[in-house]
Amino acid sequence: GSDPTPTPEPTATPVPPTPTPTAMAMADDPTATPVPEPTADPFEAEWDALVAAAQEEGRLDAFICCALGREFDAHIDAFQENFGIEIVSATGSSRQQADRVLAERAAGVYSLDVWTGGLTTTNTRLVPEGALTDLRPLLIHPDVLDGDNWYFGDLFWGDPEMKYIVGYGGNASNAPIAYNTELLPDPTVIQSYVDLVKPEFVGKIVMRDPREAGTANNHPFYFTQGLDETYLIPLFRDMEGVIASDARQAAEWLAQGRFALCIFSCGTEVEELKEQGLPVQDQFPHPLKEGATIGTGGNNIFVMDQAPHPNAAKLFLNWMLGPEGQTLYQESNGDNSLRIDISKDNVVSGNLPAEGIEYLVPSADPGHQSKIDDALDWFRAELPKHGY
Amino acid sequence: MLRTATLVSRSKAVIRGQSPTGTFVMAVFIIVFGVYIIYPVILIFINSFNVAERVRDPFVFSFDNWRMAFSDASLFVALRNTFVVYFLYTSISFPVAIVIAWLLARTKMKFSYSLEFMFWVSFMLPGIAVTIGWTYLLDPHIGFVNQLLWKLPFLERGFDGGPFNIYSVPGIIWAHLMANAISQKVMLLTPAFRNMDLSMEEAARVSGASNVRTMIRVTLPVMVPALSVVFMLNIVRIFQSFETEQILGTPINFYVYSTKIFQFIRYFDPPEYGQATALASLTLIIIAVVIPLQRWLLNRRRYTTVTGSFRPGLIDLGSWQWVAWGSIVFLLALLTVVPVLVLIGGSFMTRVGWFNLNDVWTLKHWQDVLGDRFFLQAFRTTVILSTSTAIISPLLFSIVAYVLVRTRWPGRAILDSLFWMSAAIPGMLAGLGLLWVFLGTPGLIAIYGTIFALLLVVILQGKLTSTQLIKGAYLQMGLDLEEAARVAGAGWLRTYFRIWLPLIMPTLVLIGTINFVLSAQATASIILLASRGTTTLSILALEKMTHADGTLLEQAGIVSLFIVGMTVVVALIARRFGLVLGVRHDVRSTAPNAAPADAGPQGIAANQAGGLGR
Amino acid sequence: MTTATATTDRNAAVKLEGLSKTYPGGQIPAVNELSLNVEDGEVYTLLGPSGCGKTTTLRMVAGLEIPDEGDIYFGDREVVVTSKRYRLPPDKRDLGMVFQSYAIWPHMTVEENVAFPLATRHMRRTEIRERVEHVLDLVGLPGLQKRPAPLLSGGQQQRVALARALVIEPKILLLDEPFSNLDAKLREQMRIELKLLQKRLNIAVLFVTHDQIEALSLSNRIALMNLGVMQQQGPPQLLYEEPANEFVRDFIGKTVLLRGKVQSSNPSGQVSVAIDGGPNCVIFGRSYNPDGLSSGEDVYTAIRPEDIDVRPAVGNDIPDGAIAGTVIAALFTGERMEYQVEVDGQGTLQVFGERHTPASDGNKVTLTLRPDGHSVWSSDWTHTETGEGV
Amino acid sequence: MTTATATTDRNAAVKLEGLSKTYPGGQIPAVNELSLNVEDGEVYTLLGPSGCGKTTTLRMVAGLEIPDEGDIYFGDREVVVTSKRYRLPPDKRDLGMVFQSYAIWPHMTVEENVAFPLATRHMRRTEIRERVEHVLDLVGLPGLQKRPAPLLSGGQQQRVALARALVIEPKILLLDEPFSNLDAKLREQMRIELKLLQKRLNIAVLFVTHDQIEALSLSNRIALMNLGVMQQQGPPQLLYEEPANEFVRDFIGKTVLLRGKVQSSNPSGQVSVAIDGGPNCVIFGRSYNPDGLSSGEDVYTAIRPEDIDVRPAVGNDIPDGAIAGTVIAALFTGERMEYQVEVDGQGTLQVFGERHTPASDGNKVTLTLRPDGHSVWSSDWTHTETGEGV
Ligand SMILES: Nc1ncnc2c1ncn2[C@@H]1O[C@H](COP(=O)(O)OP(=O)(O)OP(=O)(O)O)[C@@H](O)[C@H]1O
Ligand SMILES: Nc1ncnc2c1ncn2[C@@H]1O[C@H](COP(=O)(O)OP(=O)(O)OP(=O)(O)O)[C@@H](O)[C@H]1O
Ligand SMILES: [Mg+2]
Ligand SMILES: [Mg+2]
Repeated sequence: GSDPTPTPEPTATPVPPTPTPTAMAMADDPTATPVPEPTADPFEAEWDALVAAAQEEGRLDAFICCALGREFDAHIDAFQENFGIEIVSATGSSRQQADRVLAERAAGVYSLDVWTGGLTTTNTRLVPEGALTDLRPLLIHPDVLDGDNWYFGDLFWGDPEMKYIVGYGGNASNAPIAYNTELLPDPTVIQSYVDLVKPEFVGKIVMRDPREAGTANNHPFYFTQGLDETYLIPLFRDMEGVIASDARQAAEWLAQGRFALCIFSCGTEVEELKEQGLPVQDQFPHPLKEGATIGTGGNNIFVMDQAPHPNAAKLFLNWMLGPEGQTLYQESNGDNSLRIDISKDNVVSGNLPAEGIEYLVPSADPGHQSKIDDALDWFRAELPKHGY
Repeated sequence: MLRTATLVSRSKAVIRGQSPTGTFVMAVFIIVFGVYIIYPVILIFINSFNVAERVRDPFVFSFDNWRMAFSDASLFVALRNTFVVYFLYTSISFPVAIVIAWLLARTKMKFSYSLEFMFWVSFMLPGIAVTIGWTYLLDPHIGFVNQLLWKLPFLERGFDGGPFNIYSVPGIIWAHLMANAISQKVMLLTPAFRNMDLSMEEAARVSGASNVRTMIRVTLPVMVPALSVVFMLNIVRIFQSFETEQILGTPINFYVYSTKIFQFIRYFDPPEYGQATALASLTLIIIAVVIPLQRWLLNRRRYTTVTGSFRPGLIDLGSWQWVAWGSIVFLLALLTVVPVLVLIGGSFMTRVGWFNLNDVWTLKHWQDVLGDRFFLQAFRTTVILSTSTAIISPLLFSIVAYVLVRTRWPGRAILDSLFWMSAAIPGMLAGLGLLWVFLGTPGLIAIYGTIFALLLVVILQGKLTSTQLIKGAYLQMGLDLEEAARVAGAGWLRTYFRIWLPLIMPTLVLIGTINFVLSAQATASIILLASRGTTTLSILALEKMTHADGTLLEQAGIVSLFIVGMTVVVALIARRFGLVLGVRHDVRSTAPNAAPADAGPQGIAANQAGGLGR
Repeated sequence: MTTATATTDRNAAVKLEGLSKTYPGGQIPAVNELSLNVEDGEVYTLLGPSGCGKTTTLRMVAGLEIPDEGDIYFGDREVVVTSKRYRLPPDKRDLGMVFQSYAIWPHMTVEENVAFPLATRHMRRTEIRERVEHVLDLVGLPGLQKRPAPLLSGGQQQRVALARALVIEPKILLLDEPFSNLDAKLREQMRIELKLLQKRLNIAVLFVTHDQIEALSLSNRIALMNLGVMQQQGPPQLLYEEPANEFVRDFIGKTVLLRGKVQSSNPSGQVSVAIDGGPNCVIFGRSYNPDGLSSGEDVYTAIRPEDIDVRPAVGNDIPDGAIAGTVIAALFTGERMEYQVEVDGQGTLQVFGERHTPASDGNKVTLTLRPDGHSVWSSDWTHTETGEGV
Repeated sequence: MTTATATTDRNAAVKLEGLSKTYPGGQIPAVNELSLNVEDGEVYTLLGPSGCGKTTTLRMVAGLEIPDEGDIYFGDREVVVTSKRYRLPPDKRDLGMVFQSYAIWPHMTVEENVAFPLATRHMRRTEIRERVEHVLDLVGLPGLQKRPAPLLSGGQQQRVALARALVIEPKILLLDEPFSNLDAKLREQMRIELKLLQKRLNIAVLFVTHDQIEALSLSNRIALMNLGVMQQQGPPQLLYEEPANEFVRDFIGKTVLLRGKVQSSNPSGQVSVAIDGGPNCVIFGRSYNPDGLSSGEDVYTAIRPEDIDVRPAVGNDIPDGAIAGTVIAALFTGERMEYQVEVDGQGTLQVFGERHTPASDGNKVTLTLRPDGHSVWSSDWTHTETGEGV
């Protein structure tokens, strides 16, 4: 029998702010505490019922954003093989998908079950609109609920209320700065962001447009670390940096040696060029003084309110966050999963958190989104002053 | 005798100029197109005054979006940049395109139809491939052309590289010229020029005007419908193209108005649709000028060239022909070789334009694209959509244009303005508006999510270009041709199919092809309406382009290649059958039918002599 | 000035009643209260100066122009009834028309052009082919079937237009200067073919021509128009011999106007006039002026040139019934000579003489006038001004 | 069949030498080895059946068609020399031309159309305006300056075309049926204006018309063409009175062909012929056949209708020099009657009679033939085949 998910009313209760954004500090909401290890039988029965109900529905409509979107075939095949349920997946821009879903909902059309993607669109639009459903009743697989399986000792919640968004991606980053190894043979000359704004790098920096929402995940970091005055203002004022129209252009210019450094997320494009033997690195080998970060990027999962296939969605959620789903995720493009009970062989080394480094997790801050907005506003006001 | 005719309906009672049928048809047209065209625009505009936080919140009225949008100080500079760029490339491309269209359509030139077709191909090639291609050639530091020039003894490599720099205003102009600015105009103008009556040019020559003067004083003025339509179609879109400026202007902090609009949508999350709408509303001013201007131009004079005494024929340029021919071939090489190399070569390169990688050549992109589980389905959907569009829209819009030009039914001005209004909002906003319309209109929500919704969108998306171009074609046709058919007993439909359709067929083939390309390349208009089952190649390409893992330009290119390939095939077929109709200036080969005529001279002579000898 | 009375004959093949049409922007009507009817089997010709509204009339009959006023009937059938706002569409009027501009379809071959009206009538292929072939033979264009229509000479195009109108053998035929670009031989041949066809099928023909001989010889009746207004209608001989006004008199045929004085008159209009320039030249005629003329009045007598016999003067005597003059120009016009003759008190007159013994410039001649049958006018010139409808 | 000898007068205003032109796809030449020259101040008329190559010739002179063979000179100036592949472009030929299809520019007003040739000659605004006004007056279109050219009647458009050709007062004028859509009055007026202009400016006019009276009266010389080949050229009277071949005889003017037998002949070509159908009707004429005719031969005598006097038969006697016949159709053609007369041994003849005492169908008439000046032929029809150049 199917068990329609009740529509959760967004709680008005303010969520207690997490004291520090550091790891391991994930809130221990009592409701989220994993249920004491159930006897195998009740769970098995519930699981079997879920699978049966999902199979009855026979189909899952998913929107898979971002990097995973084009690499999702393995998941589709595995899910089909395991449960005989067809996943109909779409990919593309989250922003447009949100436009569409919200318009559909306003007209009473409910076409989507699950969504994986970034936090910004979700937190700014889907959550406030009540488009998502509370995940906690849906998370039933003990394997998923067991905090020991996760990097932070618990599931990573991407929304301030900690009920709509679960993050599973966990790439570590020393700094969102790529460089040309010929022009910067010794990267250790840079130990702090402030080292970038030195005369030797004048005209040697290419950047993504920091006013673009897509580059903004790291922005709050600069302000919490007080880098706005010491790094950002001199950067725009003195360094004659060039804004590339997109990441590809930025990465190529870096590889061509036109620029020594690429800032504001040139990552994945640079990685590809590196693989092709060009003199570029997408990461410093060492963390900078201001600290390294871990973030989920676009790798979070959530389930739509009034999903047309609620059981399939519930099944997929538990399966995706389980070992099989996460292993496939890691395989798909070398990302690191926050799940730690699975092999990390297929993860690109730079993405793995290094031992002994304390990583900042900016997105764990419940105020993260508003800080991003503030940061974007700052950039949008600041850049034109310097001719950008 | 031109504008006095009234379409006579099949019904018996006809009131002067305002038959009940006419009023009824116009009412239907205006309501249908009005809902479809204006409703989304209105929704978008209303929404720009809504500052409610969430979609489901009640309407909160405010001018904030408008105030904020226009409070950006750099906007004025962007606007100025827009006009500078537009003015520069238009003042080059328009004269060039006019001369080429004239050469292709009005002079004896070898392979003129094939050359014309190459301009179509150039038009079909995606603009981004052109821009990217030229960056590899004219990049100041690594551009191949610059590298070659540095080998010349007298050219020093400057600090800034060079001598050519694509990242500059001249570079942007160049990219525009190499992309669509020239080829689109040539493509749109050539069929109109083909409808020129040779005897009008001959009369000018005999009156003492040289070939050039004849072109300027006679051919061009009589081509005003086509010229003005092409000019106006371009200027109403002045705030809409941004790809070139985005790629080439951003690094030099050169922004144009359209990049500003685009940024409101792409840089903000949630997108600032309200502010983008406010900025885009400037187009309304242009439209407000264009509509009366066009009406004035078209009513001021008469432009009928194809009449019952039409004389076909082409101008002989003598040896100048070869100079012209060489120049056109050279230009075509510039226009097509670079993007084609980028697309085809790039599809086999790990990274297009990069020859110093570990694996320069690869089949991976092809494998990925062809292995994509949605590829076949997308291909099928695209074929269905585009082919239907290519067939239906010329027919549909030729009827609409007929009504606009050839009848005196009430409300034509309204209908015409409706079509122009559709240019008021850029594609991305229009797509959103359409989504709202589909979800909010009882009849349409039934087809929401099906291929029929997409079909409706793609068929109608070329409405402005199509109606305006066909209007221009009708204005060239003498009314006497229709009158003769009506008197000969043909009803309206028969007249339409036997007289008008064949006569404007070259324009219709063009419209069909343009609509085929438009629908094959459609993204913004359909992305919000397409679902997995109805993905098209263009959406597939877009997904490749916006891949977070870096833009899969090469794979997007492969998808584009399929689109271009399909379009070329379809266009060739359409031209094969369509261009046999319409007025022809070269002597038609009557080879298969020549037999009876061959038997002529003696037989005829005897016959006629017999008649006269009595 | 209209002498035509609108008959109420309901059975005329084509009947126009009080038709008026002003073009948008036109100051004066192109056609003004025109009434006429064409009977079955009749050739009715519209004659008049360029721009007088002939084509406009034909276009209204064909349904290509909407009259502002007036009705049109084809037999019993209502075609245009302005008061009822009723109008039969052109394709339902079932007539054949030759356009002044030919209106050949440039994208079709000769054959396709001619076959078109048949195809609209859903005729069988083979029959169409036969009929087309036959009518092309008739207009002297056999073997040109496959030629694209624009690649014909002007006269050939005109014949294609004619063939297209004739091929359906319509009951009503509208011909707008259908022979203007044909040579005399061909034109005559076409005229004969037309006449034969018309007799065979009892067609009503509404005909516009500028060739007066053609008009006078082919027509059963003629209507002469000026500035959109009908001036006179009737059989050719009536217009020629008894013109209703100065305009008709001057427009049809050639006229020599001779000054003179009324000698005697009769209220019926009969007068005798002493012509200036001859010692004893009194001729007889009729005045069509209702007021009549009184003795002693200065008048103009209109004489057709062929009623003036030109002969070399013998001595200095001027015979009775003749006037004397001097040839100032002689022109060969084929079958006869055209002379400009200076006559005392008359100015220069244009007269004809036979071609075998031509007079030369400066020769003295006597002009013997036919004694009677002329028309007499109190003015030398048309009241209704001729000119352009601006 | 060409009787014209190409003169070598290098100073003719227009000189064509051996011009030939075959249209692509055409089986026979549209113009075939045509040579002629037009002197200054001369009106030279091309006459011929529809499709015989008149327009093609004019177009070659204007530079709109490239001859396959042959040369064109304007005075001393080389215009087309095929052997040298030299061709002067049309705009350098400095001539005025009226197109058969008018070729009015639709996007211009009447004034702009007419002013165009002046504007290309960089004339001052005010002067252009004056000249345009004057020439529009001349063609009878005053006050229509601002009208869009397509909104004119056919005849008005033709006059605009004429005005456009005349306005520059060119040295060479090419007129392709310039009056075909004008009424008789206007046409005559235009002819006179043309003649005056031509005299004043000493223009060479190459003229195409289908109106024979016009051709014969206006031309200094006429060339008669058929199937692209010149048949005869010379002054009008020559072609009329001494046709070079049957084609010329039949094409120009009307001819009545009477069967008869040669009674006596002279090698110079003079013959007397006894006409069938009359007891004693012998008339005299000339054969233009170089072989001559011998006594007793059956021949056809070509008589112009105006040389036949038609009178009611008096009793059963047929006077000498006359033949008897019966009227089978009488037709009023304005100044005279046209009769179809059935004559024993001759078939039906078309003759003219005066209009005041017309004969009716069935009346017996005698036809008195002019005794001499006719042409005599051994066949009743044209050797040179007429027909279409396909
Ligand atoms: N563009 C063309 N292509 C092929 N044949 C043509 C073309 N124009 C004319 N002809 C043919 O050439 C011949 C001569 O044509 P032309 O126009 O010179 O005749 P024309 O003497 O002016 O006749 P008309 O009196 O009918 O105007 C005709 O048989 C015609 O069919
Ligand atoms: N479409 C039009 N718009 C305005 N005026 C027009 C239009 N067509 C014709 N006219 C004018 O109406 C008048 C009558 O024109 P119409 O064509 O009937 O003349 P027509 O008698 O056929 O002359 P023609 O013998 O020259 O062909 C003319 O003065 C003409 O200028
Ligand atoms: Mg007319
Ligand atoms: Mg001609």
